[in-house]
Amino acid sequence: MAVRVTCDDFDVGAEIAALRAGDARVGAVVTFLGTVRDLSEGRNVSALALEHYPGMTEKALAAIVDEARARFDIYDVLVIHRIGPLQPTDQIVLVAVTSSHRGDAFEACRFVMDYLKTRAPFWKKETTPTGAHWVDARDSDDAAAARWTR
Amino acid sequence: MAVRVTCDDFDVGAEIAALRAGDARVGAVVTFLGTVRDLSEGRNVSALALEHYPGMTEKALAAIVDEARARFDIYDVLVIHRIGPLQPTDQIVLVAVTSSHRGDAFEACRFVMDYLKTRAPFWKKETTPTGAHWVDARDSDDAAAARWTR
Amino acid sequence: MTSVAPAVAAGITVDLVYLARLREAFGRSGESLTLPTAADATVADILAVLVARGGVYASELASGRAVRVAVNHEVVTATHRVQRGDEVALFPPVTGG
Amino acid sequence: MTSVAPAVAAGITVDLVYLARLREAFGRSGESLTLPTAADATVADILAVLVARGGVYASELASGRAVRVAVNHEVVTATHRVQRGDEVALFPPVTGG
Repeated sequence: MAVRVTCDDFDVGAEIAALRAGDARVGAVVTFLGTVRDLSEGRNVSALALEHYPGMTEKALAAIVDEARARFDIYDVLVIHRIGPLQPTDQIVLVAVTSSHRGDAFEACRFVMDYLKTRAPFWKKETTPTGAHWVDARDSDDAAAARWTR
Repeated sequence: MAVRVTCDDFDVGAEIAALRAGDARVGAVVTFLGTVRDLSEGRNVSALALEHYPGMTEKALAAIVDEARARFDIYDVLVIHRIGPLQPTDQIVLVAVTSSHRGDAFEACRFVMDYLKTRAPFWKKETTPTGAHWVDARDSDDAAAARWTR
Repeated sequence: MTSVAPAVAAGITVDLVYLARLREAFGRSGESLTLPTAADATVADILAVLVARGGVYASELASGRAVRVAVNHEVVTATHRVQRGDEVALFPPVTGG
Repeated sequence: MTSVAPAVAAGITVDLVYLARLREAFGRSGESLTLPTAADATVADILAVLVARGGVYASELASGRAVRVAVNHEVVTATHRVQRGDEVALFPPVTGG
């Protein structure tokens, strides 16, 4: 299990390879990659800045990963989340999960993303034609996370 | 949209990068990577061979991708499936889907895998301590595919 | 003058393809098969001809053994009508991915 | 001799942290706050002290504005009891990922 918060970009292929390296129990790797869109809620986005809460962020991500490991039959989880200034098409977040079978890998990856979206202390500030604006939380993200508590 | 059946290994990072390259509408890329396990139904597996039905395979995969594009709000889909002799930990199959949002990307990727597992003409032959055996189809795969017809 | 036309003239010929376990069991990857029936032959008729050979054909294609059939690369059911020149593939349930 | 001990002696001091929109609105990333209450102070008491300042504190923390609170890096509700030296972070709903 690894959790990283970093200003630096990451290499998806290398991260997946490292996560499953040498583990012949693994039959399925499901990966979510989040990237910066140039359109958000109908507004053109020229830049994005990601702020976080140092100290809490890694703890929150580790707690989410622990919860995923308790719920699903998986081997390993990697979470990388970038902070700082980003541009459209830049990579923001990577969640990768290894398992013997695809069902648990898919479920666990989605679970981690849904919880990350509502529980990990990151905030986006978008630069649009009308200036820089903090992004509002989405009701759909709360709904997605609530699915797992049913 | 791209579908490839090949003896050659593939570079997951490069494939994901190419799939989303330059498309700033993309906010989510969900990837499934299937790999060879050294244990199958309780038997040790030392080698795996994948046979397919040339001529039908690409058509079947393209039909699955078309169905995914009709069902989900996604931009692009990549399917790579290897054939021929493989070893434990080798990469077998890659399905990658791009979308604006993670929900459709996750659903479409899983849909493609579930349908591929039951509709694409590939057959696995495993080498175990008792010889080489054709792998039996799994009821759980039929059940997974049947979810989508409810 | 009163002789009936030979059955083969009314029958149709299809190209059979055997895959995976069936290819190995039959010891061949396919064959050309002429059906002794008229133009309304179905996939079930083809299977019946093969099963009638006995041996591995009967055991591999016995009812209860899961066999899938694709005609011209589309999976079909046993009632599907075949046409002259169709490529008819027989294979076990798929196990890729 | 009959004077009451000063309230500050009975109060507790916590470290407030402001993040994202709140940090910008308050013009600071945090502050040390001594609550004029006894040991059973809650998160709600902290919010009440800040809202009582008026201005951006009242508007940003008004009921109806979504504000989350974490004490020592764990998200808590308004009834959570705070202890001397706690790190109490106030922030909007998260939007990462």
